[in-house]
Amino acid sequence: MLLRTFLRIFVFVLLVVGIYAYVGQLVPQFEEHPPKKKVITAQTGRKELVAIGQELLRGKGGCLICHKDSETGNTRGPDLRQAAVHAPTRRPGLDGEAYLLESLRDPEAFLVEGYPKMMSSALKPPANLTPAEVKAVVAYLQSLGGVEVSTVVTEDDAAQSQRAAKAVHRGRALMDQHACTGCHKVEGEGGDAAPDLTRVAERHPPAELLRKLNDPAAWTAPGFDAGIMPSFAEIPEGDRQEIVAYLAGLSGIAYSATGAASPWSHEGVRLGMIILIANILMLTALAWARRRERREVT
Amino acid sequence: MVRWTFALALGLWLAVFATLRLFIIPPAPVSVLTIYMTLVTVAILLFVMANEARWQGFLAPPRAVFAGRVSRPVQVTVLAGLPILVGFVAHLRLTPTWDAPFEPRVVHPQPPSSFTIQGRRIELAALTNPLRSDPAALDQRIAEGKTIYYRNCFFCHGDALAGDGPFAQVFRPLPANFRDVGTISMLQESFVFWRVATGGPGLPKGATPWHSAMPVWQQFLAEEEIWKAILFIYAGSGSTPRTWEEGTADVNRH
Amino acid sequence: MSTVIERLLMVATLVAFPVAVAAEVSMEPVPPTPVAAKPEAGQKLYRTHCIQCHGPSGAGDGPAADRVYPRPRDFTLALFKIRSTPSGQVPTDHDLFRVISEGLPGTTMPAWKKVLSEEERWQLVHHIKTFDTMGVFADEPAKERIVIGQPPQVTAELVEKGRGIYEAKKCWQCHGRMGRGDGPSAEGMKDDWGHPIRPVNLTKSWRFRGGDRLEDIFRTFTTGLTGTPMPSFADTLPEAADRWALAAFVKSLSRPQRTSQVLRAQRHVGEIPDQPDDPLWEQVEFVDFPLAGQIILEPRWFTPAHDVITARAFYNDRETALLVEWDDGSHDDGGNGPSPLDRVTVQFPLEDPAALDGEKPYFVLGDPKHGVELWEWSGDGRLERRHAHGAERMEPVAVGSLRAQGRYRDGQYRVIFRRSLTGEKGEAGFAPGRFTPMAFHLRDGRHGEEGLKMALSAWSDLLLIPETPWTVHIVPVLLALLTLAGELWLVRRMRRSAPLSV
Amino acid sequence: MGVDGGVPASGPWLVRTITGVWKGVFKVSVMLAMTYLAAQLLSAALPAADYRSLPLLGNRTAVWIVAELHLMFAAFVLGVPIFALITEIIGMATRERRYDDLAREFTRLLAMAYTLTAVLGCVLLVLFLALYPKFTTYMSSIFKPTWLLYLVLIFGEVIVAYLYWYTWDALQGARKRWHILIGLLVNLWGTALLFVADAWVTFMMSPAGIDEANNPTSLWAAATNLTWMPINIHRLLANVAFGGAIAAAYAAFRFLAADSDEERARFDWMGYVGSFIAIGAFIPLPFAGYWLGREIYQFSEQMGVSMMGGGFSWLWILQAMIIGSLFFAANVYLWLGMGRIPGGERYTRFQVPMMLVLTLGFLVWATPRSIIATGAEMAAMGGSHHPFLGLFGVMAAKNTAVNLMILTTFLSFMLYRRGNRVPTVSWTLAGKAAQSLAILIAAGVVVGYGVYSYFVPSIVRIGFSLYQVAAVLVAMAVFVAIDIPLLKGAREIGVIRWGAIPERAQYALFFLAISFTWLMGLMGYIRSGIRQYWHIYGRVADESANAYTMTHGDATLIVSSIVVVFFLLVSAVFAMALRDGRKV
Repeated sequence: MLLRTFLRIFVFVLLVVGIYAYVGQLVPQFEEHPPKKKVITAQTGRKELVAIGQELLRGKGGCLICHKDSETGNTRGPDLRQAAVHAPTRRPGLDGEAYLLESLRDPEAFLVEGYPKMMSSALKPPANLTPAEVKAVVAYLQSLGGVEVSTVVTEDDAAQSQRAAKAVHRGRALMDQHACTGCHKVEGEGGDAAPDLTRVAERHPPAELLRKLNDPAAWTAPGFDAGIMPSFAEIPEGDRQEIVAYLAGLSGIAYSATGAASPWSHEGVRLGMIILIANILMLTALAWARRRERREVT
Repeated sequence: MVRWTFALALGLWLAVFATLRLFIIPPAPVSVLTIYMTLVTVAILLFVMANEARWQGFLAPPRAVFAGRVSRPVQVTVLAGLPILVGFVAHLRLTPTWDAPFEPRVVHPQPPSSFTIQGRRIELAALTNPLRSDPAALDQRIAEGKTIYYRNCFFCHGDALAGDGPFAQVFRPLPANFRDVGTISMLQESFVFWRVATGGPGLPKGATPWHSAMPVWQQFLAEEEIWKAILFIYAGSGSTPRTWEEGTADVNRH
Repeated sequence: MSTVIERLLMVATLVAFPVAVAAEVSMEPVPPTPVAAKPEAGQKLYRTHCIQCHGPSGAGDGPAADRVYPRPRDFTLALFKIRSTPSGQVPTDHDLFRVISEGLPGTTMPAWKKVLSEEERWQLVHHIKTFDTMGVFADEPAKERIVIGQPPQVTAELVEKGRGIYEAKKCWQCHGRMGRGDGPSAEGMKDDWGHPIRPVNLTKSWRFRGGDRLEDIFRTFTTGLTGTPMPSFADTLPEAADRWALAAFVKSLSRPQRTSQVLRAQRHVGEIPDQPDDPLWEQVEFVDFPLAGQIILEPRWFTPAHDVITARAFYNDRETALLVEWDDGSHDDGGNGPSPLDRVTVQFPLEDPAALDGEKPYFVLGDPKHGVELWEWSGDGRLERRHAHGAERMEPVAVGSLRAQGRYRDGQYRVIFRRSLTGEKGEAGFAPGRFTPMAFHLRDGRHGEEGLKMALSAWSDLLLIPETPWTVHIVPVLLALLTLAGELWLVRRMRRSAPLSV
Repeated sequence: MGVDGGVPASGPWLVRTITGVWKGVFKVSVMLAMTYLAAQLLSAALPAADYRSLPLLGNRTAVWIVAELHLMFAAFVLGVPIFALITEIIGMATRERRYDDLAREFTRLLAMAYTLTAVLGCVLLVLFLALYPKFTTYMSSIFKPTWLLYLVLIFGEVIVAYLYWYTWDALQGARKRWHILIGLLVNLWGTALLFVADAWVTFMMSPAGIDEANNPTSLWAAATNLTWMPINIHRLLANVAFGGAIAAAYAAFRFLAADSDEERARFDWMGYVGSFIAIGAFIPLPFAGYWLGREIYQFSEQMGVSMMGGGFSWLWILQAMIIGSLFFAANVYLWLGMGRIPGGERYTRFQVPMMLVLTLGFLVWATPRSIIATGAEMAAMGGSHHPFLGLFGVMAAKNTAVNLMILTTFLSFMLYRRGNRVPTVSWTLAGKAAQSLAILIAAGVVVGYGVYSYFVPSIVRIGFSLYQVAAVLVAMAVFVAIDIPLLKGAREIGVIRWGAIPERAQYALFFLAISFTWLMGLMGYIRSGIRQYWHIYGRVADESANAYTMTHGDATLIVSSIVVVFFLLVSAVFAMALRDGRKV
C-alpha cells in the first residue's frame, strides 16, 4: 500500500513538474552572453583604442580616484581634459605623446606644479596596466584634449601586455603589509638586508616560495645567512598565496593567487580544536552520568 | 440540476469559447486564446470536481456511454466521434501556416550601466534631465523640444504622439505610442535618454536591434536637444516620467 | 428621409431644366456652423497642435514645414483644395472641419478626430479663417454648397461607362492610360504657388486628398481642386450621372493593399516565366510592402516619392524568381538629362539566416557584424550586385547567376530577379521552408532620389513553400487510433465491472 | 508512538537528553571536519586557477542544484519549527492533545532533515571552494567574521533543536511553557541563521560596504545591504508556507496510504492544519515580494528592468500561472472539505460566484502584456499590444485580480470555518450583513482603484496598490473580528467527519506542495539570474565559461529536476521517520 501510494504520488509529482517545465519551453528561448573582453592588439582601431582607454581610466586604472575627465570629479591630480593640450610644453625634448607615455610609466619624472608626488607607475599596482593599455589611455587622453590621436600600439606592446596581464597586484600591498619589503627589494623598492625578490620566481617555483614562507629554514639563497627570516606561517594562507602569485607574475609565470587558498585554513584548525575539546568534554560528562545512572539502578 | 452537470459543463465551455472567439475585437491571437481556453477548461473541471455530488453527476453520462447503458447509435457516435475529433484537431494544429516565425522581443530592454554619447561616457544610474533644474525656463525648453520633435520624430511617432506618424506602418515593432501608459510614463527620463541617444542599434540582443528603426539620434542631435525633445514628449503626451524617492538613486554608488 | 427628398429634388431639377440648366449643379444652402468662435481657445489649440507645420502666422512655414511633403497649407491666401463649394469660392466651415477631422490622406496632415474633441476642432476652423489676409472669408463667405446626394450602385456597366468618359474627356492626358499619373501632359505642371506638382496616381486611392469614398471622388470632379491644375468638371460633365460613372471608374482603378510579413513563393513545375508580363504571374499571390523615407543615415530623406512596392515570387528546382512592381509617373532611364536613374534594390542577409541564430543584419544596409547582399536594377536596365556592411562599407561583386528583366509601361515598373537556388559559391542560397529576411529600397530619379535618399522597407521574409511534411497526415491518424484504443480499453473495463456497480 | 531516540515517560531523561543533543553536535562536528578535509585535499590536489570546471554537469548547474536543494531543506528545517511551535501553542491553548501530537510528529522529522541540510551545505561549500576558489576567497575576505558567527549559530541551533525534541515529554503539563520557550529559541536561532546566510546572498545582489577597489570597508554595511531585510522577510514567510505545505503533503500521503478510517481521519485533519498554515503564510507573501522588487529597483533600475521587463519577464508568466493554480487548488481543497462538514452544503451555492471571480482573476493574471502573435494577428491588433486585452496586461489589472483572488480565498476559508455552525446570537443578521458589507466595500475599493489607476501616472499608480492591499486586509480583519463573537456559542449541526473527503482533495494538497517548491526554485533562479554575468553585481564579474544566462527552457528543466530530486529526498526523510516510528 505504501509503495503503491508512493508510486502514484511520484507520477503525480512528475506530471505537475512536467507541466511547469513544458510551459517553460513555450516562452521565448534565448541565451544572453556577457560582453566580450577587449584585447588590444596592433590591429585595434583608433576609435576602439580611445574607447578602451576611457574604460580603463574609470575602471581598472582607477585614475578617476584622483583625476577628473569631466566637469565633476576629483582634483587630487591634474585635470585630464587638458592633459594632452599641455603635454607638448611640459618637458623639453619630449613631444606630446612621449610626455604622456612617460607621465604614465614613470610619473615621478616630471611633476605638474602644485601637485605632490603621489602617483605610482601605471604599469605597477594598483593600476597595473599593461603597456598596450597605457597606450590606450594615452589615446583617450589625446582624444579628450582634442589633439590628434597619434599613439599606436605596436606588436611588441601587445606581446608584452600578454605577459604582464598575468601579474597579480594585491601581492605587492601584502608584502608591504607583512613587512617583507623591510628586508627584501622588489621592483626596485625595499631593503637590502635580504635578496632582491623581483626575479626570484625564475629560480624557485611557486611551491618552493610557499614552503619558504611557511618554513624559512627550508632553503636559503646563496650568499645570505640562514635563520634570519621569520616564519610567515601565521599570516592568512590567502595572503601567502597572493604574495607568491605576485612574485611569480613578475617573472612572467602564471600562478593564481587562489590556488590553494582556503578560507578555513587557520580558523578551521582552531575551531576544530575547540569543537574537539568540547566533544571530548561532553563525552566524558556523559560517561560519568551513565555510570552514575547505572549505579543508581543497581 | 446535478443530472445535467455534464451537459452544463460542456455547454459552458462551448459558450465561453464562442464568446472569446467572436466578441473580442480585434480577434485575440491564438496564443492568448489557447491560454484562456486552457484556464477555462481547468476551471470548469475543478469546479465540477470540488463537490462530490457534482462530480458524480458529471461522470454519469460518460460512464453510461462507456458502460453501454445508452442506445447503440449514441454509443457509436461518441466512440467514433471522439477519435475523429482528436485527429481533426491534431491535423489542424500540425498543418503549417507558414506565418512569419515569432521573434520574441523584450519591450523594456535592460539598459547598460553606462554608454557613450558623442565621445562622452554617461553613467545611466545618476543621470537626470538637466533641463528640469530651471522651472522658469521649462516652457521655453518644451517649446524648443517641440520644434525638434516635429523636425525629427513625428514622422514615426505621429502628430498626436500616438506612434502613428506617416512612416509608422512600415516598421515592426511599431513606433512607441507615448500616450500609452505602458511606455514613457513608466520609465525614468534617463532610460528614455538612453533609448533616444543610442536608437535601435543601441538595443541589446533580446530587443532585436536589427528591427528597430529608431535612429541613433546622437548622430543628429546634441545632448541638450535630446533632453529638450524628451521634455516635449512628456509634456505633449500629458505624462510624467517615473521617479524614485529622493536620495535613493545613488545608493549603489560610492 | 432627407436623402429621398434630395434625390427627388435632384430628379425634379434635371427633369425641369433638361438643357438650359445643364451646366448648373444642384446646390443647397450652407448649414450654419454649430459652434461659436472662442478666439482664445482657438489660438491656444492652434499653438499646441498646428503651429509646428502651418507656422505662427498660418503661412505654412512652421519649423517642420521643409521636412514634410507636400508642404503644409498656407492659410493666408484662403485657398483650400477640398471644398464642397463651386470652383473659385472659399470652403464652408464644414469642409474645413472635415479636413481637420479626417486629415489629408497622402500627406502628413493627420486625422485630428483621434485627439481633439468636436468642440476643439470647430475652434480650429474658426481660428484658421483668421489667417486669411485677403479677407475672402469675411467678404465672400460660402453661401451655397453642392449637393452630392446618394452614390449610385456600382455596377460593371457603370464602371465601363466611366471608362468611356475617362477616355473621351482625356483624363488620361494627365493621369495616364492606366491612371498612374503618367500622362503625356503630366510633366512640368505647377500649382498656384509655383511649386511643381504631379497628377495624382489614380490607382492609389488611399492617397486621394479629399478621401476615396465615391462621394469624395464625385465632389472633386464637381468642385475641382483649388490651386492645382485639376479643374472643376461641373461644366464639362454636367450630368451628375456621368460624374458618378467616372468616379466609379476611378475608384475601380485601385485595389486594397495586401500587406504581410511573409512573401510566399509557390513551387512551380517547369520553366519560370522570364517576361514581366507573362500571364502566369497574375496567378501568384502578391504582397504589398509599405515604404518609408530613409531618415536613419545621413543624408536623411524625409520625403520619399514611393510609399509601396509590390512583390511576388516563384521557385522551381533550379532557381527562384522575384517579381517587383511599383508605379512611377516618370520614366528615368538616363535618357532625360541630369535626373538620376530610377532604381530598385532587394536586400538579403549575406549569411545563411540559419547560422545567424535569430540575429539579422541591421535593416538598413546591414552592420559591420552581419552584412547584406543587394540586388540593384536601374531604369536603364543595368543589374548590379553589392555586398554591404553598413553604408560606409559597400563593395560591388560579380553578378553571378543573378539575372534581371525589367520594363516600364503605363507608369509602372515591373522587374524580375532570377537567381539559382543555391546562390553563388560560399553564399547563402534559398532553401524551401526557410525564412529568408528580405527588404526593399526604391529610388525615383525625377524626385531627386539617389544614394541614401530613398524609400525603404523594414525586414520581411521570403519563404519558398516546401512540400507538406508527411507527419501532417500520419500523426492525426495515429492519435485518432490511440484515442480509439483508449476508449475500447475503457469500454472493456467498464463493461466488465458494470454488473458489479449496477 | 516513536521512542527511538525518543524519551520514555519516566526515568533519568536528562542523561538521555544530553546524549541525544550530543549526538547532534557530534554529527555536525564530523561533517564540518569532513568538509574541512575535503576542501584542503581538493585545493592541494587541484591546479591553481580562478575557476575550475566540473565535468558533465558544469560548475554552475552543480552549484545551482546543490544550493537550491540545500535551500529547500533549509527552508524546511526552518519552516517546520515555526509550524510546530504554532501548533504546539494552539495545542496548549485549546488543550487538545492532537495538536501537541501533530507538532511532535513533525519535530521528529527535524533530526533527519537537519542532517540532510547540513550535508548539502557542506557539499555546497566544498563545491564553492573547489570550483570558484577566487570568488570564494574574496567573499571570505569580507564575510569571514560572519562565517564564524554562522558556525556558532549552527551549533546553537542543533543544540536547542535537539533539546526541543528530547524534552518534549519531560516538559509537559505545567512545565509546558518552558518547552515553548525552547521552541521559541529554536526559531530565534534559526531565524538568525537565515539572516546571516541572507547577508551573503544579498551582498552578491546589492553590494555595499566595499570601496572602489572592492576592498571591504564595513562588514555591517555589507551585511545589511539594501535587499537584505526584504529577502529575510520574504524567506521567513515562504519558509512557513513551505513547511506547512510539506506537512500537508505528508499528511496527504499518509491519508492515501492509510488502511483504517481512524488513520484517515487523523491525517485528513493534519493535512487541513498544514494547508491552513501554508496558505495563511502565503497570502502576505506577494507583499513581501513587492517590497523586495522595489528595493531591487531602488538599488539598480537596470537590475529591476532586467527582472521585470528584460529577458526574465517571461518567467513571470510562469510565476503567474503557478500562483493562479495555487489559488485554484486551495479553494478546491476547501470546497471538497465542506463535504465532510454537516451543514456545509448550505454554502455550496457560493461556489459558483467564487469560481467565477477566481477564473476571471486568473484570466487577467495570465494575460500577457506583449502578446505572442503571428504577423497577421499582429497586423490586426496594430502592434504587439491588443487594444482591449492589453488593458489586462499591465500591473494595475494584475494587482486588482490578485487582490480579488485573495479576498475570495479568504471567504472560502471563512465559510469553511462556519461550515457546521449556526450562529445563535441575537444580532446574527446584522453581523452577517456587516461582514458582507466589509467584503463588498473591499472589492469595490480594489476594483475602483484598479480602474482609476489607468488614468494616472505610474508614480501615483504604484501607491494605489497599497490602498488595494489595505482595503483587503481591513476587510479581512473586520470580518474576523465580527466572526469570533458571532460564532460564540453557535449551534453545531453535526460533527466534522474527518476522513470523509475524496482522494482528489489529497492530490490538491500535493499540488500545493509541488507548486510551492517549484515556485521557490523559479524565484530563486530569477533572484540569482538577474545578476547576469556578475558574481557580485556591478563589482565582480563572472569570467568563467558559465557566465552567460541560459535559455528559460533549460532553466525550467533544471528547476524541475531539482524539485523531483527534492521530493525523492523528502520521501526518504519521511520514510525513515516512518520506519523509526513503526519500530516500536
